[in-house]
Amino acid sequence: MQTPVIQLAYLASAALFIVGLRRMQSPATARRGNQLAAGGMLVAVLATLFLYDILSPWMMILGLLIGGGIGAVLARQVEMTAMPELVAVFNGFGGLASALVALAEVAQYAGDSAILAPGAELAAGTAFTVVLSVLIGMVTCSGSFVAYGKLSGRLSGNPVAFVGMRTATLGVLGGAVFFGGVFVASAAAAAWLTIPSVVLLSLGALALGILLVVPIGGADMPVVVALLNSYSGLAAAATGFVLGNIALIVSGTLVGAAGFILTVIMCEAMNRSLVNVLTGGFGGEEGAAGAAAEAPEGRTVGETSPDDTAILTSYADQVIIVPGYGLAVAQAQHPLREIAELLEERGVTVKYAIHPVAGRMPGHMNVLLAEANVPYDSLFEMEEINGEFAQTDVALVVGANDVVNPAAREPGNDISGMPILNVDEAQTVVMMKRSLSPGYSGVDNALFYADNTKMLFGDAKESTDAIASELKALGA
Amino acid sequence: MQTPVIQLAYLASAALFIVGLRRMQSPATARRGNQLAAGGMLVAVLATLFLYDILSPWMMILGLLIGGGIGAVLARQVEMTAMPELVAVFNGFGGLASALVALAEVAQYAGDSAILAPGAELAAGTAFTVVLSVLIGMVTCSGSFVAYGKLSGRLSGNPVAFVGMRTATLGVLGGAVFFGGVFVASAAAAAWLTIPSVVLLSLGALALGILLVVPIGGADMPVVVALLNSYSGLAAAATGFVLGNIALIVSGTLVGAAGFILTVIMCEAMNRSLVNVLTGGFGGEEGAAGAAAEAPEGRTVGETSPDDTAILTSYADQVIIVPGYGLAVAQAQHPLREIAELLEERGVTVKYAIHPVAGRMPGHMNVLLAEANVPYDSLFEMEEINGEFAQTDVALVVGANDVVNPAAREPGNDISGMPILNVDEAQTVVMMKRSLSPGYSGVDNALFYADNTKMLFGDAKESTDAIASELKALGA
Amino acid sequence: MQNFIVFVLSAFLGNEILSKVPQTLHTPLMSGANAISGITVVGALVAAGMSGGGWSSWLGFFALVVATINVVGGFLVTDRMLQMFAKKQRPSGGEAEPQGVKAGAK
Amino acid sequence: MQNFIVFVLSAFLGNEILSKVPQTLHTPLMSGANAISGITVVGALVAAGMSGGGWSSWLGFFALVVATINVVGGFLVTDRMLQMFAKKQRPSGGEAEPQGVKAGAK
Ligand SMILES: NC(=O)c1ccc[n+]([C@@H]2O[C@H](COP(=O)([O-])OP(=O)(O)OC[C@H]3O[C@@H](n4cnc5c(N)ncnc54)[C@H](OP(=O)(O)O)[C@@H]3O)[C@@H](O)[C@H]2O)c1
Ligand SMILES: NC(=O)c1ccc[n+]([C@@H]2O[C@H](COP(=O)([O-])OP(=O)(O)OC[C@H]3O[C@@H](n4cnc5c(N)ncnc54)[C@H](OP(=O)(O)O)[C@@H]3O)[C@@H](O)[C@H]2O)c1
Repeated sequence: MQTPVIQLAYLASAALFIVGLRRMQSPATARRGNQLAAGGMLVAVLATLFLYDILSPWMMILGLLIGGGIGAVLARQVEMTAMPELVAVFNGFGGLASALVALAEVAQYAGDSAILAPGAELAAGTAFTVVLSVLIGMVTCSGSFVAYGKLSGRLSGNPVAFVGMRTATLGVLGGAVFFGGVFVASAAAAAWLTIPSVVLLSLGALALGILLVVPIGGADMPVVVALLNSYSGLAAAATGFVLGNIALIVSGTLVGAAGFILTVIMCEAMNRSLVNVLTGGFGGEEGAAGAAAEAPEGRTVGETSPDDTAILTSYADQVIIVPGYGLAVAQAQHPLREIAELLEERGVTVKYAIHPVAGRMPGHMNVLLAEANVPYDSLFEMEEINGEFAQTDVALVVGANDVVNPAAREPGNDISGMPILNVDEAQTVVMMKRSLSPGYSGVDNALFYADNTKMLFGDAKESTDAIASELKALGA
Repeated sequence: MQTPVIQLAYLASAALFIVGLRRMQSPATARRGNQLAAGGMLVAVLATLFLYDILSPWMMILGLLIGGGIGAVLARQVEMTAMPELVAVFNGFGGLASALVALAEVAQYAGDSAILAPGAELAAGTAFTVVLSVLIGMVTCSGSFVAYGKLSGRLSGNPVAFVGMRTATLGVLGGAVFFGGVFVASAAAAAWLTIPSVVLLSLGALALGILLVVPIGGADMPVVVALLNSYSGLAAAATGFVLGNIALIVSGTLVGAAGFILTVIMCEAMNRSLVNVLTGGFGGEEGAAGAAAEAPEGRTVGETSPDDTAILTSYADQVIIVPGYGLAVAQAQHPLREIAELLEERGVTVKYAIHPVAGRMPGHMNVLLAEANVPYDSLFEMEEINGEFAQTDVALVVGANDVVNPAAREPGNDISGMPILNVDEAQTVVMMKRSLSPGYSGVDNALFYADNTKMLFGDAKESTDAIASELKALGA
Repeated sequence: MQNFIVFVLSAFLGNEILSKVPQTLHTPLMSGANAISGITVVGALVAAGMSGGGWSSWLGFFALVVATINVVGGFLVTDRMLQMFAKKQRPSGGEAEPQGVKAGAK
Repeated sequence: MQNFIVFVLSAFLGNEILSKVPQTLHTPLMSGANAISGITVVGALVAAGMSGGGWSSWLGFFALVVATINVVGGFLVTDRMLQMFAKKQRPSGGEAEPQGVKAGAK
């Protein structure tokens, strides 16, 4: 039973989550905030373990240890660039857990045990929340694992589509809803239908998650992960309704809001609607852009070398570095920071311009650069720095493409209307990338052929290493 | 009974309050926000009138019309300068209403009626919330009316104190708590004690409100009003607990938070602790400062005239206007705006510097200047403009004193540490006030005797009128 | 208990929303919030309208009148103040910078 | 109904708090929020711990393990990320400007 003391403990843990999330509003307090939230979780778990009449506490502790161990290993080992994948995996586990809890509640009702938990008798209202919990939780689970596969490259990043796919998706959705309805009805009237219907509901929801995410291109996965994050929160909240548990309702809803806000922010920054993202087919097709990898007729590409770039930048007054997804792929953040430091020693002002959707996750560049010890106060958001390019000698574009593509200013293409960094206003633009292939949107980039652009072909890590050693040589 | 539909309506009204208050975050949306909040109130009232089984709806509508009529007349007639008073009055009414509702609940329980409302049987928990509601509500009521008296000048603004006052206050508080306890106990055990104890509790609470506010100086009343505003919200929330009414709990708590935040902000801006304000004795003594109204030995005061001020300002590049409480008293905002416009026509840059505690209420100056049609974008907050005084030709201080008093930069006086507007850095300071008496804090102002200060004695309205007509004459 | 949870959440929410109100709007905020505290009018309606007469009925009726003064007066006077804010745009820069809130932006 | 009210208030609160998180911190926010969604571990404890055995017990236990992975892994990885943010202060201006958040401040 939930005694008032337990309820107070849950309220305290919800309050800790709230205070913790509040501290996420500033990098200076964010770490403490995360720790407070973890403390909230501890309070909730301990209160449940010791204040509820848990029948098998050792078993529970074993479960906590196993899960905690696996989680800790995963968290320790992950590369910073693989963050999106890991979040997707955790997310899938969260959704799965919520669905399983609801299923366990049903199993109890179904009478495989003599001891009924409070509320184990399924009223129609509870049955409805069970359906919500299972449906959302299972969709989150399978969807997250597909997203993981695409992000990590284990599944093809291409949007997968087959004839009749949309029909199939609608069919599966219809089926899941139908079995959900049967489940709710059976809870009151036909108990023998309960278990089969909820099993079919679960399977349907799992299939639905796959069908929903598979058609979306790999590059849109971060949006999908944020949305699934929101779902996993909602699944927890739904489970909270099932159990009448305030901690789950409050925290789940907070997470739901967080995921939703991130989704919206990402869509806005890409200037696409959520529907457009989810109905998919956008991006991912890395090979398809091969055609553009040669300079088109009549347009020439200016090339440069690491050595020339080193000299160019070392005589500049101000250099703005524009990092992009390629930086993350190449893991070039450390040599890049070294370049910045060497330039600053020579009296060059170095700033980083962070586009809101640079990379593949919101804030992705910030995490990478923070890992490389780049100080915050040289990072600038788009609106802050866009006016400065005109007074800048060199814009160093490192593995970024869409976020500097002037095509966004013209109508009629996939990135039309997306705000971009005005690197083309700088005196010289140096673009480090491996080829002339377009970025994730697949839109060709006129900047490659601009008079003031110099391409520095090659892997970003190699190029930046070479520039750094040249700068060191210059300095000596 | 509260049907689910009513509860939904209450939730909707709470949501409207939340959304409405959110819109208060920007002047552009604030009016709409206030209207949304009013809409929320309408929803709650209509839901109660038509969905509850109200026995005498016509009577209720009559009550609404009477109250609404009085409120509308008061709201239409008030002068903008009298805003603090009016808020105090309304606040008192709000607190009173909450207490009365709790009392009505008790009267019902006491059995003067055959029809018991749900929850009319007083459980100990409910009885406790009744005590809270009556205590907070009645303190709010009498406290607010004393504050009104002091603000409007009907009561002396001086802090009133008599020997043994603190003891008396503690005694009354103890008595009120005692009768509250008796009430809670009697609700279960000795019904005949219920009514007498709650009546004594009410009277004690009323006396307590008076005793708490009387010793506080008139100039601290705005802080008191904000705090009482917070109380009136808490009283409503307590009544919500009594009635199990979600609309009251949510909205009351929101108001409680609003009042509390405003209180804290005001105290911070004055650099005083809340305890210091509430234990009182500060300010208000207008006459006591008379001693300082003569220039002290060896210090001379530079005087100027409206005509000279007009000429001085019309040849300036930049003029910063610093309005203060005296502007509100003199109602000089309209001629002041005229001066600003005339100067701007002559090519002078005119800015207003708004100190956070200028006037007698937070945002007081903004309301006054808005009333006079001063455009927002010439209003600047302290931190924004403080750096600019050094490049300013004339600082025009209109009825402000404490907020420009350099004594705040030195330790050991009542305003030490309060951030001030650095008018003394301007080339010339013109101070319009009637005498050399100090501002509300009673701290003497060395600025009067500074070399670059010119005093323009007289009522601010008359002085500004004179300057405006001189400027017009100059322009012709 | 549930009511208490609602109370705590509302307090967090109020703190979150209201600490972002700019100083410019503190006076209207104060009077607007004050009007909202008149929500107790709902309680008055219940108290006055549900009882068959006698003391509780009169107490409720009086509470109703007094609370309505608070509500109607509070919203109207707030509206009066905010109306003055709303119309205020420097005619020149008004269009280009639709918010025009200098002193308000922290 | 009460639960629904709590839900609505939490949604408002979440919206209020989270829309103020600067872009810089969106990745840690995402993983931190994700860890919080592992609160379902509490549900798993109840489900697994309250039943006497059989299916519901195993389902609950599996849910417990999986939810704990989410919780522990999520908080740890977020901490790892934020640790990198925390130590980052330009040695020169570090002391004077303790927040030092340029790119973060909107
Ligand atoms: N941040 C988010 O939240 C988010 C979420 C979803 C989608 N997106 C999308 O992601 C895109 C981000 O823009 P972006 O400019 O950062 O990236 P981008 O447009 O995807 O371009 C990245 C570029 O990096 C280059 N690159 C790849 N690997 C490299 C390596 N090892 N060394 C050097 N260069 C390498 C690629 O060119 P080569 O192949 O020629 O080397 C590619 O053109 C936007 O279109 C945005 O809408 C972002
Ligand atoms: N804003 C708030 O929220 C708030 C709340 C509580 C307390 N306070 C306190 O109020 C003070 C506000 O500072 P302040 O500089 O605005 O005001 P102040 O320090 O009170 O000074 C106002 C000055 O105006 C002059 N004055 C009065 N009537 C006048 C008239 N008709 N014509 C011309 N001048 C007139 C007075 O001098 P003469 O008598 O010589 O004319 C007085 O020195 C601060 O100390 C603050 O802490 C503010």
